[in-house]
Amino acid sequence: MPQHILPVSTYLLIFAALLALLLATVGAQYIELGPYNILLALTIAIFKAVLVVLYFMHVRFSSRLTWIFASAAFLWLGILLTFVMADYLMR
Amino acid sequence: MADTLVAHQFDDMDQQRDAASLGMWIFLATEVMFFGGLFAAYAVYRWSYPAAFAEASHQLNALLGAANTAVLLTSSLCMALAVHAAQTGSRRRLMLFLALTMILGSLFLVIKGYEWSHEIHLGLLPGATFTYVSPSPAFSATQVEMYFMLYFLMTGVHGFHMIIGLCLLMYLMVQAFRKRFTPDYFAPVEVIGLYWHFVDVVWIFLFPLLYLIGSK
Amino acid sequence: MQSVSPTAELPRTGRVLNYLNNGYTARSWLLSTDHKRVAILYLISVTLFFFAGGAAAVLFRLELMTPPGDLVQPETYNKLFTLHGIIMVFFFLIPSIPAVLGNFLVPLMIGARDLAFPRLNLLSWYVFIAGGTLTMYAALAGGVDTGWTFYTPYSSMFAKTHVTAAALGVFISGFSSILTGLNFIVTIHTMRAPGLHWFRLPLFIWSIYATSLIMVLGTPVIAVTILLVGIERIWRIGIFDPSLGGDPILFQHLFWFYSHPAVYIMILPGMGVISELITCFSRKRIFGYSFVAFASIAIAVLGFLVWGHHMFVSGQSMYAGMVFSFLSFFVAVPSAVKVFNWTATLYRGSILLQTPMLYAMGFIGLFTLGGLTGLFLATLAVDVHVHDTYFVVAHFHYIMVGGMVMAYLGGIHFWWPKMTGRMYPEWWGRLSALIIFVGFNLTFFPQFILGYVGMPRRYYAYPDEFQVLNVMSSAGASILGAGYLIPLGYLLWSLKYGKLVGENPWGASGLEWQTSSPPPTENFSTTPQVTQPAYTYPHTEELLLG
Amino acid sequence: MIFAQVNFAPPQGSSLAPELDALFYYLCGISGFFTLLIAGFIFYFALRYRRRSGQEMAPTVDGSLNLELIWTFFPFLIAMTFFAWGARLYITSSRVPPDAMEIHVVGKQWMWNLQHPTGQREINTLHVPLGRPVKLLMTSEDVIHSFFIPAFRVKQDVLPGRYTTLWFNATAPGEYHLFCAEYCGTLHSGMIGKVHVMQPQDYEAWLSGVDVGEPPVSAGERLFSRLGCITCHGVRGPTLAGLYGSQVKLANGQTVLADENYIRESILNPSAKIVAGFQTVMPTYRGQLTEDQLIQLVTFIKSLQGARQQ
Ligand code: HEA
Ligand code: HEA
Ligand code: HEC
Ligand code: CUA
Ligand SMILES: [Cu+2]
Repeated sequence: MPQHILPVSTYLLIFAALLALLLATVGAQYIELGPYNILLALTIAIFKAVLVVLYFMHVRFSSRLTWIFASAAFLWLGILLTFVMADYLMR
Repeated sequence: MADTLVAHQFDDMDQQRDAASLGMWIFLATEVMFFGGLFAAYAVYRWSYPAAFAEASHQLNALLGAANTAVLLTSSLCMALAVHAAQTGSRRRLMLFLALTMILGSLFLVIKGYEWSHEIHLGLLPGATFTYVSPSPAFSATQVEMYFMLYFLMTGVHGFHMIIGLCLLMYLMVQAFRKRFTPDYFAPVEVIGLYWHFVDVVWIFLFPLLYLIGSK
Repeated sequence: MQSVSPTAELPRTGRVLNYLNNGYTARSWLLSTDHKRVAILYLISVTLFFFAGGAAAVLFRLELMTPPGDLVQPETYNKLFTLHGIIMVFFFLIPSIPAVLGNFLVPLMIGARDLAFPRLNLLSWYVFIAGGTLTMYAALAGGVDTGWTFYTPYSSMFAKTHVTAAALGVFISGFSSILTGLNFIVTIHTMRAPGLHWFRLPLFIWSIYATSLIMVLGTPVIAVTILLVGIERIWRIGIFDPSLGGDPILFQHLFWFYSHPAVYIMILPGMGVISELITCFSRKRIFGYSFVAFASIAIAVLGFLVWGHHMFVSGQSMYAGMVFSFLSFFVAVPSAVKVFNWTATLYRGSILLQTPMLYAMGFIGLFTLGGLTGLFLATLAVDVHVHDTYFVVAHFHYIMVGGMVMAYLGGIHFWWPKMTGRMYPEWWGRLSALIIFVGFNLTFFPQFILGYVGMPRRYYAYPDEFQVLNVMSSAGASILGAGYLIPLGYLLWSLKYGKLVGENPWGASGLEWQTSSPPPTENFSTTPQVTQPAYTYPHTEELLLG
Repeated sequence: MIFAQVNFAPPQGSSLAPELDALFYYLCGISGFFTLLIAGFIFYFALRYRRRSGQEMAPTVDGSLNLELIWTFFPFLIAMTFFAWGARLYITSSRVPPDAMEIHVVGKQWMWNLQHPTGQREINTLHVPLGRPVKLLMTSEDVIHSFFIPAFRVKQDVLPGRYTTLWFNATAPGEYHLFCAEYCGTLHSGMIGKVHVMQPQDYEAWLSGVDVGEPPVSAGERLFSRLGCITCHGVRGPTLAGLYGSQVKLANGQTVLADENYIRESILNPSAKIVAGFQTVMPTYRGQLTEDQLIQLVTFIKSLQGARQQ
């Protein structure tokens, strides 16, 4: 497997982005959006997670197999949450 | 020298490395599903008891939570840099960043521990020690207790993972000290790094879900 | 037995080192990381569990001979079927083919020296034994009476038996399953012999791969679920009990999220075995290789979308019920594809009815009937009537006993010469296959009728009019039990007295047949090169169909 | 002959039963067909192509796309007929006719308590009139049970903390089994009883012969004032007349159907769904009411007629 070495600056950039998103999460709490607050918070969290997974965990530069397993995990989590919540929302 | 590091069942170093990294990814997938069960329970009850959950979450110290998130993100950065150091074969930087990762990880646990002890002191630990009385007729203490049970369970399981992670980092530290890693062989650093980042990712979701319910 | 092998040759009389005679001490077994030795450890343990679970079945089938509860106390009865279900599912059927045949064969079939993580493999056996011991302790210390499904709030708040210990046992054994699955996936991805690309793999490997996916993605969920039950039970903190603000239906969702896919853990490996047996004993390539291969993956994936069909009358939303019912029928399609392809493989084959083949044929028929009755259950209105009756019991025994146990026995017979270097006695093999088939149908077919007429499951006493069918079922069970004891006897006998065999007594294809029987510890003296698709037998002509 | 005493099908006691049996036999037919088809082919091939010599070889048949498509598509099509028919019956059997007579069921380890609308109570037996839709409103005091009448082809889990419903229209007089179908502990198999289907006049006669308790509606009315509900509702709280069956607008903008579970939840967990325009002042009554009392309150609220005002 070929080695892919990222420059340190990339890591620092991603880190800065993560901190900015953290501030955004906290800041978003002070905006009254009703039920959308949680959606916003989760969207930001997903962004953060994607950054960590793609760069810190090198998935962006990994084999397709790694992509598949990394996304399968979240897909399956999605199945669990969607179907369970669907039952509650449709009752 | 490379040969002794390849276990007998593998043909070469590359195969061994691929296996280790794939193995860790699959393990992380199982971890996602393990936390997934807890997230499902959380989703259902938050949906059922919105008021109680919002109220309960206000008992937490969101500032500390945010600070802890920053700590963990920084430790993740350090871990990434440690892997980078291993890739480039700089043993001193590797050890430095491993140490920083561990220090930040421990700091996280200390802060979390402080929060926990404070919450337990306030009588928020579910079970016999739960003394919370609902201030509003609109929801019951049981529902708040439900939140705290999820809170303690999720942060507890997460903290448990952190402790395991710290042990693994310690192991890496020893190995690095013994000069086991070279730019050709550092799979353990990489694989344990994956684990550490994953623990970080879990917290990225736990923080808004647990600390930030309902707007301020 | 007529000689079936064109290539059979007796091994040299001098002692050849193989995995069996490579050390005799307990230590050389208990600390061995050789996948073949670990497989044997599993073989012994799951056999013990099978007979323990079977003994419980013998006892409660005796109780069910007469309508009133007269043999045991109701509580005892409940403990018996719970123990039976837990042992059979978690400690026999789930590990059966994957952990025994899978461990033994995966490296051999793909031309590797061992699994990717041999020590993890041994660890998973210890974890399994730890879980099993704890569960058996719970059983002996007073039993568990929740049913294998651990439904809340009964299990978490009301049952007065050893639920926590048993649940912990299941929890622990789950990790064994996860580790095994992880090991297989990594091994299959990274350790195939040169030239062995995906579409040259034996179908057994495909099915084990699909099974491993389920183990890895599903098992963690049952683990947390059990953890939550434990917490509610020990600390009385609400999570599933409505009186504490919880919702029991959530438990059912989480439980079946794992346990429905788990039923495919309990059939896919069997399907893989059948593909091997059918091809070998008709000396022919499988019909529609890629369809059979992808069907395994399709079953594994679709299997995660249908769990709510266990909950049609549970009080889940009516619409959710309809969605789950609809999706359930999708799983039927890849299963049907497999059945049809196996049947078509027989067409113009060169068919030999040795014991393993008899089991394979039994499997196809019984699995078909079991699967089709699964469709009855997936049909909403019908399930409302037959849910939690003996119809369900009959359905799953047709698949699990008629299907998977048959496949397991077929596989054990087929690879027995490879595992031990000795042949089992063929005549006895066929006889017991026949007895098992007859006993099985007599035990479980009447239960379909019982269920449709309305006899609920988990009943220790029942109205008089159900007696005749119950007596038939109990009679069948005793035939079945005897049928299982015969192979136990002759397989043990053959260890010492069985005929010695060469590398490939069946004239089968597949890398595992290219090394000596029993294989040496390192499996192959040189890493094999693969140049042909799976199941390449010498053939007469190319035959093209539409 | 011993089989003379074996039933191969349960009696048909309700309007649903013949319809369900038709579907069931359709499934049996298809399943029988496929099982025999597969078994037939296997036996035929096994005999026709059995190996005659050790050296015999078979031709290579790699597969056939057409056949694969056929046996993917047709089973799917057939399966969809199962789904459609099953779903149709399921929907009809879930929709309770509005004129159904309502009987209350409270399950507990290990008995069934039933109460008729006029107040008569029974244990483990249920008397119902012929030819009239009957709705059961059910809940449990402890664990999950399941109300199962094979002759009517109906079954529904009975849950603690919630209401579930079930309905049937009995069509043949007689005595039928009542079973608890969800495992509920030691005497699960003892949680059984009988359903008596009677001619309407016999049913009336039976009713008048039984000790009449207080009908649930009036018991509920007394509770309503005794618990102080009356002090708020109509003043600080919404009026409850016409509530049952209406669509309630909630403070968060959603609307929900006010069924029994909604009313129950409003009493036990008022904050879960706040009615638009009101404050969360209503106290929770969790833990203060028995299941019986709750049912009485719900029945009383359901009985309040009037135009819904919100
Ligand atoms: C190995 C185990 C196994 C397998 C493989 C299956 C396979 C299937 N099961 Fe089964 N099931 C169980 C084990 C299994 N089941 C157990 C243990 C329970 C009870 C749990 C408990 O409550 O204790 C259960 C319960 C159960 C229920 C709940 C019943 C209830 O409690 O009310 C349902 C409902 O839909 C169901 C459906 C199915 C279906 C649709 C399949 C399908 O995958 C079957 C697909 C196969 C075929 C369809 C046959 C082949 C097809 C042909 C030959 C061609 C003809 C095809 C067509 C015309 C479509 N099963
Ligand atoms: C892999 C799964 C598996 C297997 C192999 C079996 C095997 C058998 N099962 Fe099992 N069964 C389940 C899985 C399985 N079962 C599950 C999951 C349940 C649901 C549990 C629940 O409701 O929670 C169940 C429930 C169940 C019931 C319903 C109980 C009830 O609801 O009240 C019945 C009833 O007949 C039954 C019968 C049998 C029989 C006769 C066998 C036979 O095949 C067994 C044959 C084997 C033997 C007979 C052993 C031979 C050994 C001897 C002869 C030695 C005897 C020694 C002494 C007596 C000391 N089983
Ligand atoms: C302190 C005042 C108060 C008391 C006492 C009270 N309620 Fe309420 N109730 C309210 C208010 C305010 C609402 C509307 C807000 C909400 O949904 O919580 C309400 C809502 C309801 C609803 C939902 C009505 C709708 O329009 O959707 C029901 C049903 C109900 N109450 C029943 C009861 C019963 C039964 C009792 C007594 C056991 C009771 N209430 C006691 C104030 C009260
Ligand atoms: Cu009540 Cu079973
Ligand atoms: Cu299922």
